[in-house]
Order: sequence, then structure tokens, then C-alpha cells
Amino acid sequence: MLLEVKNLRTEFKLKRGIVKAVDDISFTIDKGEILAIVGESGSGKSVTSLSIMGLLQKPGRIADGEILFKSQDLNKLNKNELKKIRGNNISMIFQEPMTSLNPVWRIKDQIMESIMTHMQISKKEALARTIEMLDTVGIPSAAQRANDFPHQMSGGMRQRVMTAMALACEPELLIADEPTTALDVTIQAQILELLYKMREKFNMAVMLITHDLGVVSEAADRVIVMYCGKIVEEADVRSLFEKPLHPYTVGLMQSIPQIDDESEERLYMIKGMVPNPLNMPQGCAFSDRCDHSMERCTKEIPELKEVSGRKVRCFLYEEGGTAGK
Amino acid sequence: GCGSEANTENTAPKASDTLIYAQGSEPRGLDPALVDDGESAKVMSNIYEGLLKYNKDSTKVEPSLAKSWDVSPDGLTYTFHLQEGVKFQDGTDFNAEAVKFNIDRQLPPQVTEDMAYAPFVYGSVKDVEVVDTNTVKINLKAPSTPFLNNLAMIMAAPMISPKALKDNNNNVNQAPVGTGPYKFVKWEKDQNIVLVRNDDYWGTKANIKNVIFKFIKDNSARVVALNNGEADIIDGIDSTVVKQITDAGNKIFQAPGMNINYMAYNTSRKPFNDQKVRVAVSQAINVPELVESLYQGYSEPATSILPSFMEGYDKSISQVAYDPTAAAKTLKDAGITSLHMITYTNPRPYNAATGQSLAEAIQGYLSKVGVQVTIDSFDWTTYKQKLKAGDYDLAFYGWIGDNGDPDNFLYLLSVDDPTMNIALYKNDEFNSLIAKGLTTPAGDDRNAIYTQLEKIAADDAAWLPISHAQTLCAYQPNVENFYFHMTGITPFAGVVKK
Amino acid sequence: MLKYIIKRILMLIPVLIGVSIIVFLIMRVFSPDPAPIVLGQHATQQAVEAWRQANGLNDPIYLQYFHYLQGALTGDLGTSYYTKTSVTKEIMTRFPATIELAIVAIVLASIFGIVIGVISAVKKNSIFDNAGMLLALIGVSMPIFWLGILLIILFSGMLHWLPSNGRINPLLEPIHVTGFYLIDSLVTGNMSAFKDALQHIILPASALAMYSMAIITRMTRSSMLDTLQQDFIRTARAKGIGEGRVIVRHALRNGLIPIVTVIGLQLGSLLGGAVLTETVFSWPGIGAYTVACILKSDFPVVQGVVLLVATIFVLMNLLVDVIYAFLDPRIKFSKKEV
Amino acid sequence: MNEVLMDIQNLSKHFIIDTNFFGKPVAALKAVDGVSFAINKREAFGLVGESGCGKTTLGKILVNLYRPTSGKIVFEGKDITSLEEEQRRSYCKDIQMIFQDPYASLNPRMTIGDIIAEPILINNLLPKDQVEERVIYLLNCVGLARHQRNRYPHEFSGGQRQRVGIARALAVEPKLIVCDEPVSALDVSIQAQVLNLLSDLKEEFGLTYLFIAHGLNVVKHISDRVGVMYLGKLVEIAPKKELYANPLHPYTQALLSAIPVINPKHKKERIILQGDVPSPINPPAGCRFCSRCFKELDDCKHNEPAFREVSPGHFVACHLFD
Amino acid sequence: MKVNDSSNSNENMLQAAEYVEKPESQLKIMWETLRQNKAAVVGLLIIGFLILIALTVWISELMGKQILPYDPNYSDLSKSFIWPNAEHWFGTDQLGRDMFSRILDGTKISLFVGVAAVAISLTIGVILGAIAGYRGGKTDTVIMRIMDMMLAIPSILLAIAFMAALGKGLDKAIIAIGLVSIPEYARIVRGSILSVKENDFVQAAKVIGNRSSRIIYKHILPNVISVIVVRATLGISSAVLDTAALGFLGLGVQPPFAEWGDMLGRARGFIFTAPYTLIFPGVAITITVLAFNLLGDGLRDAIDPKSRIK
Ligand SMILES: Nc1ncnc2c1ncn2[C@@H]1O[C@H](COP(=O)(O)OP(=O)(O)OP(=O)(O)O)[C@@H](O)[C@H]1O
Ligand SMILES: Nc1ncnc2c1ncn2[C@@H]1O[C@H](COP(=O)(O)OP(=O)(O)OP(=O)(O)O)[C@@H](O)[C@H]1O
Ligand SMILES: [Mg+2]
Ligand SMILES: [Mg+2]
Repeated sequence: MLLEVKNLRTEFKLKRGIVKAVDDISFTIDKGEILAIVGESGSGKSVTSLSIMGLLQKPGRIADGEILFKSQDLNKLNKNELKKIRGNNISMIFQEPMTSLNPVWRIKDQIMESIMTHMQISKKEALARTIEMLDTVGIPSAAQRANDFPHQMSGGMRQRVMTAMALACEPELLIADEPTTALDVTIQAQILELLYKMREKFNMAVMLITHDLGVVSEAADRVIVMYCGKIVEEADVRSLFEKPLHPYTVGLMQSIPQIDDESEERLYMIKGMVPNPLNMPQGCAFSDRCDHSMERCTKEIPELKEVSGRKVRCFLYEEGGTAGK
Repeated sequence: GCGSEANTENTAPKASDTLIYAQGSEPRGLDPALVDDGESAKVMSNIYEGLLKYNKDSTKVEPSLAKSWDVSPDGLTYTFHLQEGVKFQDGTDFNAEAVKFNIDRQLPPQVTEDMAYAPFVYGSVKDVEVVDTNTVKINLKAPSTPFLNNLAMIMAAPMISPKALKDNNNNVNQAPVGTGPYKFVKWEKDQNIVLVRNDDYWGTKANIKNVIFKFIKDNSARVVALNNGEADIIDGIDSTVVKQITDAGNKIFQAPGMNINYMAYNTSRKPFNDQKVRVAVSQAINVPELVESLYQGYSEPATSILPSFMEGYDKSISQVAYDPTAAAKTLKDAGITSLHMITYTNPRPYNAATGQSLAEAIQGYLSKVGVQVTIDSFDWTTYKQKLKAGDYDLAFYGWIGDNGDPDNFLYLLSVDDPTMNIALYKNDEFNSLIAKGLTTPAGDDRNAIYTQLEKIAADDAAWLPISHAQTLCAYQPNVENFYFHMTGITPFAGVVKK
Repeated sequence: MLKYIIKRILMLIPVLIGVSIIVFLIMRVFSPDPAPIVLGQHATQQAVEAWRQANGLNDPIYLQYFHYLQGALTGDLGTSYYTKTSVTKEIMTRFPATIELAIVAIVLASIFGIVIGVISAVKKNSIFDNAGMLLALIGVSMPIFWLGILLIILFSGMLHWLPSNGRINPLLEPIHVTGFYLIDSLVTGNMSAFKDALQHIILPASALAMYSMAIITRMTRSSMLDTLQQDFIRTARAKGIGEGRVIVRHALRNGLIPIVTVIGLQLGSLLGGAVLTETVFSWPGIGAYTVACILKSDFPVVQGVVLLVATIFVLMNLLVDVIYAFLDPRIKFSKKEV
Repeated sequence: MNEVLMDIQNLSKHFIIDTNFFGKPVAALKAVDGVSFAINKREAFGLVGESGCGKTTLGKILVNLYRPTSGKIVFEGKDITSLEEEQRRSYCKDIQMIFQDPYASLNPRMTIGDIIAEPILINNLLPKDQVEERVIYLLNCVGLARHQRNRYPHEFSGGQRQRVGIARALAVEPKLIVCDEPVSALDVSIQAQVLNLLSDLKEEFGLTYLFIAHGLNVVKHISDRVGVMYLGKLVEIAPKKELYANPLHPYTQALLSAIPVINPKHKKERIILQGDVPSPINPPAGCRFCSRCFKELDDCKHNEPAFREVSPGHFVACHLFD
Repeated sequence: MKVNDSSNSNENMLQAAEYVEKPESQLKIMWETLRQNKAAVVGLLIIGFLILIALTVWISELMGKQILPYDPNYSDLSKSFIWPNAEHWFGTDQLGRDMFSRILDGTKISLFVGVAAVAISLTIGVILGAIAGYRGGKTDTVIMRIMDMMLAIPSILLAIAFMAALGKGLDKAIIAIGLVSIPEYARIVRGSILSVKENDFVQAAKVIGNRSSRIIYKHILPNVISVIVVRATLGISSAVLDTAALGFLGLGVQPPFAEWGDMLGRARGFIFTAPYTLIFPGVAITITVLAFNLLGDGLRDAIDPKSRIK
């Protein structure tokens, strides 16, 4: 077990109230595993990853929980110890390739900075490694392009540079926060391919954050579905797509137009909208959008329960629930 | 940048070797024929000398570059016997040729329109003859009693090295060469002028080696500079800072000034073409109180146009007395409720409190007798133009005497030029008396003429004479023998610094 | 790049011609006649007329402008009515003083402004931040001349620590190399002159710097707050580099871009602010002199100064743009490279 | 069989992006370059292609926001390309647009009711006293409540704002609506709501859509025919079923294969294209796709392939089918 | 955050009823945000107080009543330079005028000049900027080049030259200060218009058939107005400073008007005799300018363009 997150709770204290962006989530990632986290905008995916990296900014703070990386609680480390792990053992690529690179630095300097922070090597060696990494991620004529500024590259190339930077120190865990959302489909395919190859090559674990179920089904080993800061379902990828349990997961899958779906029917719709994080319903956060909502759902919050080797947070699957019909 | 000995030294010279004089603004230039301002005069009086000079305490003339002189009985020929062996600071000789050169330069056809004082000083001169090396003869077109006095003036009259004039295109504003006790070293624009002692001076040599004129525009800044040890002597201060200066252990120099500060009525149009109205307004104003509070004892309330120490002054002359009730009545009868006044914004040598404050004070008095005054105040340049335009009921002005002759004050009321005779006063009797005074030889007869003129002016009330400003300077306690002559010059040759 | 600069410099010409027209109109059409003041208290009406004629003031205005432009193009800005010295010389003897003052002020303002601004941004809402912002607010709200007078009263009048006026003790004046006393005295190794010049410049430069410092502080703070929000800062932190490096190398380097613009603009406005500072501190620069010349209707000098200041201002803007491109590789001078 | 509503003939738009010192253009960006196709009445014509290929530009030309550099637009048999300003505006009623970014396309200072009422008022479509009724009707059509009429856009979520945008377009009862990626900015769960709404409205009002998207799955759901664009040019047009079943152009094939399938069991064979879309400023000579093509022929580098009909209704521009 | 719908839960209930919510006033929203900003509230309070003083003084002056403790322009030379005391809170000046009354009276002048000058530059600047920004092309180039020319001359020099040419006076000071700051407004308005113009809603407005003029005043200007309001608020503060600077140089208003800068300029001569004559006007200027700066900053935060439009 590489990473274990236990009862993580992250809050943002705003003037208008407290946003519980991540509300008591626990999960693990094993060596070499790709864990996907899905959920729609605002469900807490990015906040989870930032909490792990220790990159939360005010007014956010980790209210509770442990983040054990190789049994070491990252949350309890001091700044210097954390810096040693960050970018070295755990790295991260971000959602926005357009803005996540420093616009006034040449890309080689940005990658070299990362290398030289964590490895005791000379500038020359660092440069050589930088070019090697750029080559690995598939940037043509890497030695030349290394001198470019970010704005001289396209979105896909930048995302590759980000990846090269993240992988430069051969991390054990890579957190990829929606690495393809801003990209075109053909470029998205390139990047996913790259991630896959890199995982093989370096045998690292990947925490892949996305809201695209297609990406999940293509790339992940295991999936966590988040809704309003909570894990609502967790399963390995095959069983999840074979038989989604939580009504939200079910709805999500049905609402996406399928390329190989020949039916001309209307799409399935999840009614309503995500609730305001400052004004959460009392019971299950999904209760007022759910087709199976029961009286109980609006009053109590269900627990994340084991159901035949997977986990789901829904009263339908509790004893006496109507599931399995 | 001009180089000087001072440049190469890496330490400041001993303080007692240097005298720093802070004045309000920069001279226009240092060519006596080309300038007309008091700030230039102070500097030039240390570099140049004329044929004659004024007595230290009055405007009586004394020998200077001329040892002695004779006047022909018809008053048309003046013969001067020059000091021998005098050299200009550039090493050339001072002699009769040099005198002729200097005067010819300011006579037609050579004279140019920017020689402000040439007509005034040399207007009566017909020609100049060199008799021998050390004797020169000046012939006049008509007798002129003030002529000798004029030759002691610091404008137009001083002797400049002809070589320097030739070298500098007939303009030594930036490169003055005279015969005086100090030599010009350098002039940093807007900062200072540095002079150094002329060790080859023909007379008694100066005590202090370096003299620096510093220009500090703001009055209180000059006081700070004095009290902060940045200046040895400052001038142009007003009464309000005297205590501050003496508290800091510094000293005040105070002397009567040869000037007049006045308010003029526009006599050319209604309502002040009526003498009664003029008198009424004058009655409304408590001049002694006004002078006391604006100048706090450092100006004397004016009872006449001429300062008291001048020839022609008579104690018996007095202006209209303060009588607000009478004033209110007359003005009400004349139906006068509002008047238009123009004034200047800056302080002047004769009015340290600024024209604006003076105007506002008078506005205050007039409001008490039921007359509302609107004030338009202008900077000095614009003000002069507004005066010329003549659109005002009341205006402020003043005069600084040039040569100590009474004509120099009273002729103002006789000329046509609207920027001088701002009351636009016209009185034929007055004008003919002025002409007579000019040709009458100095003496009691002549003085009587000017007393008479004063009386006419007071009765007619074309002006309301307000004050004669005293010269007010301050200096460090270790400075001795400093004096400020009533013509506005500051010779430093005799000054000692302990 | 070079093409761009040349293009920009060519574009300055119409701007400068426009500036000269504006000043020409204000000065020659609307301002009072200089003749009486130039010629003094004894001048006659004829003398005034003759003088006006001699100085071409009786020509039609367009002809006057044409003559002026003709002169200006050959480097002749005319002669001061008042001192009868060439305008170029008049300006050049005073200009170094103003530039020296402005540069010292902008250096003071930039150093303090950036340091306070950065710390305020990093420690947002701390006591330091609040105090810094209050200071900046007061800085932009205080009339510069009032501040100057208060400084004089305090440091010269009461404490006697620093001189209240002038640039230097004239007897210590260094040999003129550049006209900047601080530099000249160092170059010639004249340490007592350097010390004296430094003492003289502290008060006026501080008064002049106050406003700009406040502006730069505020700009730095908001620019830094903005930059610190950016995604690439998060990237930098994710690399595991130290916070100090993140702030200085990543955030400040980017945040500096708008700050440079502000500093450039401030240098322009400092030349304007110098008008007041120089008046208060009797600083022998171009600012106070120009005001005096405006009031005396000394047309040639005013036109010359305004033209010079405008030139400096537009060149400063050009310089800022070039520095900008230097700091920010995204900016291109030619869109062809897109 | 089908009646043509709008016929687009050889349409181009070149943006001038650099001029020399004298203002003469020296570089042009060929955003749309010689595009021809027809939109039939009551059909939904889908347009896909990668970012920057000129989809939005094309849409904006159709609604008069850009003047085309060359080419012709024939609407209901009338040439509307070179009309005077006044006449052009009269076509506003017929052709409307829904924008990609729901956050930027509504005036933040107007209530949503006013936003919807504005087109009715400025085109004088209804007497003043009936406008309000119509606004409420339109709100209901797009699934918004009457009581929300006086709220400002910032009080709504993205999906709701997009509905307001749709209502605004519907207000003038247009014949053609250009939908520029109306769901790209929305969350998956909301996307379905908007797509369903658009289908419903199409039926209800008998609308014609030009539906722009960059993902083929969304287009497939809504459109009848699909056009594929690459770097300012159309590379393929076919009826939907035909296109998805039998894509001819290599780019279309790659595009289809790149879409992740939500079924972990069916890991399909991927065509991964190399490199990025080249810049439209200096597009490659010959076939524009040849720099990324996996089936490149000799001809491709030099000759531009013609756009030809290879089977009924199926057009493609590729040398493979010459 | 895309979700902002607190009434979500009772939406269905309301939908049934024929109920239409009142539009939420934009001003009210702004006020609400502004109210949270303590500094801005302080600024607003001070400004309110200053306006109150100015209006009271002005109205009572119009009605011929004396509301100030003394006539601000009444000079009594026998009372010159009285230090602050119970009778004259701020002392008296050289001419024996009550400083307290003059400072209060000066509020009227400073505010008036500030507001009027800004009104001039605002009107002309907004029109020029709007034309330049919306029309673009040659018009834009010509207008902005002229603005560049004016910007190239330090505004205080330009104002001094104007004043020297026009002469002293309240009206002329307003014109001079108003004229020299036109370019700033023109630039800001043009810049904002250019950025608002890029927004899709402007394009949408064209698509539904709006005329250009209507697009400008209905769609563009309302979205630029906040920027203009902020700029104008800050502009008042700089106009007050410029007025003071002109007054200080002796180029401001005609006497006996109690203008703060003019008072400062004159007090300069009396820093030793009557330092209080230097302190009070300076403090008055600083407080006024500070208040407008506080409010301007607060407004800027309150209507932060980032939160509404790009
Ligand atoms: N700086 C912040 N201040 C206040 N609230 C925040 C902040 N950052 C995130 N949140 C809140 O935390 C919650 C989770 O946000 P998060 O960014 O993790 O969502 P996400 O799942 O990554 O969404 P997306 O798919 O849009 O990236 C949201 O409700 C958001 O409003
Ligand atoms: N006003 C303009 N001036 C110059 N170039 C433009 C302009 N508008 C668009 N372009 C360029 O034209 C090309 C096509 O742009 P367009 O917006 O039509 O693409 P798109 O297919 O809609 O892309 P996306 O999927 O990103 O919306 C792009 O390269 C773009 O940079
Ligand atoms: Mg996220
Ligand atoms: Mg688009």
C-alpha cells in the first residue's frame, strides 16, 4: 500500500459559512495502480489532491484525518520534510496546461528546477535529463524545443511538458488532475496513451482525476465516484461499468450520449442541480435529484458500506433496502 | 560647468573664509547695463564700481573710481578725474577710454532697447570726451540735477572691462568683469553665485575670501537655512519670523528703506475721477493699524510719498485721516456699493505681506463701510499686463528708489505710461512743477518744489500711500559690519566673520 | 524588435509635433505679453513694440510656429527672453538636477514599494499588511508640497539633521562629468562632496518618492496577490521548492511585469511632481524653473522644456515596452511570429 | 427530397493579422477556407472538428457577425451575403445563435426576462403589452420558472444560463439556429438536460440547427447529417449513420477512434494521431491533414484533394478516393 | 462557483403560484458588497460628513445666514495670528480670519472643484473613449494619438500653463484640472470597451438585431460604468490634490476664497509664527483625498470586474 487516506476532511472557512469540500473520505492506492476519481465539478476532486500534496491555500485547511504515504503521515510533517517528498516521491500534473506553466521561464528551466531541487546533480546533467524526459514524453526535437517558452507550444505539448516535469524525479505516485479536460479528443488520446506508457515504464501509481467516464473506463484499474465531497461508490473498473450501484453513478452513465449506442431515444437526465455547498440538504446530498429517494434519504446520511467486495453509500443497499430487485 | 580651485579640494574651506548670503531669487544677469532687478544689484555691487558711490548711510555721493569732479556753471559739462593705477579684474587698465567705452555703449546709436536703465541714467548725456588717460568729460544736452546721483547707481553706471565686453558679444551677464573687491567665479543656475576676493584690488581689500549668493525662494525656507547654519545672512524676511530668528541666537539688521507701498485709484474713470470719493475710501482705511498688523513694526506707515530721510520730505505733510463714519456717509451718498480691485500674489520688496493679503485687508476695511470689493489677483507678469489694460478701480503697486533723488519718486504721477502711473493721474500743474524740479540745482529751492508736489498729491488723493518697508535682514552672530544700503545693495568688502 | 523600435520612434514625431502645437497655442495665443516684464520698469511703449517686432511676436501665429519648428529641427530651441541665454543651455544646466532627484526618488520608491508590497501580499491581512496599506494610502493622499514642508520643519528646522535646500555646498561642488553630483563626486573620489550631496538630496527625494512609493506598493501588492493565485505557482510549489524561491523567482518575476509599467509611468509623473518639490526645497532643477518661466511668459524656455519632458516621457514609455517584452516573452513586437 | 434552407458556397474568412508599415496586409489567418455545403429545412447539421479549425468563425459568418472574405450564402433562395446593414438586420429574425460560453453570453446587467424580451422589442414582433406574456411562455419552454424572470444571470448555474440563451434565440422564432458548442462548458449531468431540451424544441418549433461541437458523440446524438472540419476546410460530410458506420477520411477515422468508450471490456483499437493541428496562418500545401495522416500518399503533399461525392450524400476530400 | 440557488428547495411550490420576484437592484447588490468593506464605509462616512458640511455652508450662504462661527472672509487685522483657543478653534490667520470657519468653507470649494473638474473630464473623456473604443480604426487612432500628446505633458505643468494663460479663478481651475485629465478617462473607457466588446453577450446583442448605438448604451456602457465610477471617485481625489497644488503655487482661486491649497501656500511664510495655519489645511486636504481614495478602492473591490464579466 503506497498511499492511505483516512477520514480526510477539508474545509474552507468563508464569510458566508464553511464549505466542507472534502467530507470524511478514505481510500488507498497501491503501487503501480491507477485509481480514478470521478465526479462532477465541485465534488471535491481537486481539493482531495491538493490536500494530499499539502498545497491547500487559505482559507482551506485540513480539518481532520490522516494522509499516510508509505505509513508516514504527510499532514504531520514539517515544511521541509514535506518539500522533500513533494515533486520527488509524489508529483502532480494539473488540469490547465495553458496556465500551469510559468509563462516567463523557458520550459527547460522549469523542468531543471524540479530536478535540481531533488537530485544532487550538476546543471549539465540536469539539462541532459530534461531533454531526455522531453524526448520520452514524445516532444519532437526535444533539445531545441527545450528552449521554448510555454506560449510557443500548443496545449497538448504543454501538457506533455507538465508530464515530463512531473516524471523527472521518477515519483512513486503521480496525481493527474484532469490532465485532458482542456484538450481536443485526438490530443486527449495522445496524452492518455502517454500516461499509460509512463506507468509501465516507471511502475508508478497514478491517481487520475477526471469527470469523463470514458477516460476512466479506458485507463483506470479502480474507481472512486465522488459527489458533494463524499465518496458515494468505490469499485474496480469492470464491476463498476458492468453494474453501477449508486443512483448517481447510474444516472451519470446513462446521461452520456454513447458513440456505439444506436438508439434514437432521449438521453437520460438527472434532474435538478448539484446543491449549493453552503446549503447542503440534511440527508443524502443526492436525495433531491434521486429517482429512488425515500423519506429516510432526506433525513439521514447513509454510510459507505461494503456490498459484495465494493463500496457504496446508499440506503438502497442497506439491509432492508430495495436493492437487488 | 566652470572649473574652480574649490573643485580640487576635498574638504570644505574654513567656515570663516566663506560668507553665504541667501536671497529670494536669482539675478537676471550681471551686466549692469542689461539688468534692472534688485537681486542682480546685490551681487554686482561687489564686483563693480562706478565713478561715484553713495555714502554708507545716505544717498549723498562720494568719490569712487573718480577721485574728484567739476561741474561747469551752466550745469552742462562734468569733468571727472580718475583714480590712477586701477585695473580691471581681467588685468586690463581702467582709464578714461574705458569710461567713454562704457557710456558710449549706452548712448544712441549703440544703445539697445534691452538696456533698461540707459535712458534713465544717461538720457541727458550728449557725448563723452577723453581728455587724457585719467580725465574724462561728459557733456549734457540740458542741465539735470539728479545726474551725479545717477552715476552712483549700481544699474547702468558701473564700469565694465571693455575687453570683457568685446570678448562676450557686448553682454557680460554671465561673465562680469569689474574693478571691485570681489571677482566672479561661477554661477550655478538656480543655486548660487560664487565670488572670490580680488587680491589686486586698488582700495582696501575685502576681509572674507569667498562670498556665495544662494537663492532660496521661500521666505521661511531662508529662515530655516539661517537657523540651520546653511546661510550667514538672509534678506527679504518679514516681521513674522523675527522672533524665531532671535530665539535661535541670530541677529536682525533693520534699516529704513527707500521705497513706497501704495494703493492707487483709477482716476481716469468713474467713480474715482471724483476726488471726494477717493478721499472717502482713503478715510475708510486705518493705515497705521493695517501697517502694524501686516508688517508688525517692520514697515513705517507712510505719511507721504517720499521716505522721511529724503530731500524734499516735510513732516507737515499728512494724508487723509481715518474716519469710517465720514467715509460711509460719502460713499453712501455717492451710491458706491461695489468696487473692483486688482492685485499681485507675490511679496514685493516694499510689501513683504504680498499684494493679496494687502488687498484682502483693505477689502475688510471697505466692507465695514458698506462697500463690497471683488479682488482679482494675478502673478506679477500678468498683473503688469492687467495694469496696462486699465480695467480696475483700485490697484496696488510700489516703487523702490533708484538714486535717492526726490524726482525719482514723484515723477511717477506725471508720466503717461500706464504701467508706471497706475492711477492714470493727470495734473498739468503737477507736471510743470516736475519739469522745473529737474533743472533746478540741488538746494532748498528745489526741495520746496518737491514738498509742494507732495502736498498736491496728498490733497488730490490719487494714491493712498501705505507704508515704507524697512530693510530687514538677519545674520549669524559671528558676522560683523554687515550693512544693507538703502538703495538695495550689499557691499561685503568690510564684513568680518569671526 | 529593431523594426518595432524604429516604428515606434517614427511614431513619436507626430506626437511631439502635437505636443509642441498644444504648448505653442497655450503660451503664445493665450498667455500674457512678455515684453513689459522683459524690458523692465522704465521701458517705453516704443521699446516694447520694437522688442516684440525683433522677437517675431507680431508675426501671424502660424508663421511664428513655423519659425519655431524650423529652429527646433536644427536643434535651436531659441533664446530665453529673460536671460538671453540659449534655451538649450538654460535647460541643460538645470536638467541634471531634476533627473538626479527623480532617479533617486524612483529608486527609493521602487525599493521600498516593492519590498513592502511583496511582504504585504505574502502576509495578506496581517498587521504588517494593514500598516503598509495604511501608509500607502496616506502616501497617495498627502499633498507632496505639504509633506515637503513638514519634512523641512522636522529635519531641518527642529532636528537640524539635514539641509533644507539646494543640491550641495557650492564650495564642495564636484567637477562636472555627468552633472549628477552623486556620481560626479564618486567618480572624482570626492567623498565629502558625495556625503554633502547625499545629505541634500535625502529630503526632497523622500518627499517626491512618497506618492510613487505608495502607488508602487499598492500595485505590487495587488499584482503579487494576483500572481500568487495563478496555476503556475501551484505547479512550482508542487515541485517541492522552497516558498522563498516560489515567491521571488516565480511570483515576483511575473508580478513585476505590471509593476514595471507603473514605475515607468511614475518616472514621468515624477517629472511633474518635481515642479512642487523643487519649489519647496529650492532644488535647482527644471521644474521650479519652468513654473517661473510660465509665469514670466518666457515662451521659448517653456516650449523647450515641455518638448524635452514630452520626449523623455514617450521614450520612457518605449523603454517600458521594451523591458516589458524582455520580462514577458509572450509579448511580441510583430504578430508575424504567432 | 429535402428542401434546402441555406446554401453555403465556397465560403472563406481570412483574418488579417499583420500589416506592414503602410497598413497593407502581409499575413492572413485562413480561419475558414472555401467551405461549401447545404443545410436542409428541419434538419440538424452537425459540425465537428478540433479546436481552432474554424467552426465558430463559420457560425459567426452565418449570423452576420463577420463578413466573409469571399463566397456566398444563399438563404431560402436569396443571396444574403452582400446586403446593406439595414437589410442584413432583417435576417436576424431568421437566423439565431446560441453561444458556447454560458457565462459570457448574457449581459450581466440585465435580468433574464429583459434579455429574452429584448429581441422581441427591437424587432417589433409583438405589441408591447403582449411581450411579457411571451417572455413567460419562452421561460417555461426552456424549463425556467416564471418567478425567476427578474433575476440576474449571475444567480443561475451554467445549465440554466444556457437555457436563457436558448430562449433568447427562440424569441424571434428563427428558422435556423447556429448552436456553437452549447454543452461543452457544462457538467455531464447537465449536458443531457440541455441536449434533450434542444431536441424537444426542434420538434416543437420545426427548427433547423447548425450544431457545432468538437466531440463526435454529442453530435451523433442530435444531428441528422454531420460535417467534419479540419483547419478551415470541410473534409467529410455524410448522413449520421453512414458517417459513424463508414468513416472514409483518415481524420474522421482517427476522431472516431479517439473517443473513449464507456465500456472497459471493449478496449478498441486506437488510432493515435501524431503531433498537433498546424497553424492556419501557413497551412501545409496540398492536403492539410497530410502532416498528421497515417495513410499518406505521394500526392497528398502537393495537390489539394477535391471534395467529391463518393456515395449518395457522402462527400469526402481525400486522395484515397480519387 | 456555478451554483447559487438558495431557493432551490421551494422552487416547485413557487412555480405553481403566479409569482414573479422583484428584480434585485444592482445598486443594492453593490451597496451590500461595499458595506462589507470597512475601509470603504469609513471613506463613505467621511465623504458624507464633508458633503454635509459643504451643503450646509452653501445653503446657509445662499439664504444669507451665518452658520459658521465666523464669516470666513471677514478680516479683522487686530486679531491676526491668534493661536487656537476656545474662541477660534483653529486660530486665526494673518488677516485675523477664523481658520476654523475658513477650513469648513474650504470644504465647499474643494468638493465643488473636485466634482466639477471630474464632471468635465468624465463627460469629454467618456465620449471620446467610447467613440474610439467602439469605432476603432482611424477614429480610434486619431483620438488616442491626441490623448497621447496630452499625456506626454505632465498634467501639473499643463494645468499651470492653462492657469497662467486663463488667469486665476474657481471656474478656470475647474477647466484646467478638468481638461488635463481627459486622456486618463478616455483611455480607461476605451480599454474597458475593448474588453467588454470581446464578450459574447455583445455579439449576441448584434445577432438579435440591435443597432450599434443601442449596443453601446444598453450593453457596453452599463458594463463599463463601474470602472468609470471607480475611476471618477479616485479622480475626485486627484482633482482635490491638483487644486491644492495650483492654490499652493498661487494659481488657484481668487481671494478671499478659502481654498485649502491657497491657504497652505500662504501659510508657508508663517511656519514659525503660526504653524497651525499650515497644519489644518494640510490635514483637511489629506482627509478629503483619503476619504475618496478609500471609497474608490472599496468600490473597485465591490464591483470587481473579475466576478462579473471578463
Ligand atoms: N479557494 C476556495 N475557496 C472556497 N471554496 C473552495 C475553494 N476551492 C475549492 N472550493 C470549494 O470546494 C469544493 C470542491 O472543489 P474542487 O475544486 O475540489 O472541485 P472539483 O471536483 O475539482 O471540480 P472541477 O471538476 O470543477 O475541477 C467546491 O464546492 C468549491 O466551491
Ligand atoms: N477575430 C479574429 N481575428 C483573428 N483570428 C481569429 C479571429 N477569430 C478567430 N480567429 C482564428 O481563426 C481560427 C479559427 O477560430 P474558430 O474560433 O473559428 O475555431 P473553432 O473551431 O471555433 O475552435 P474552438 O473549438 O476552440 O472553439 C483560429 O486559429 C483563431 O485563432
Ligand atoms: Mg478540479
Ligand atoms: Mg469555437
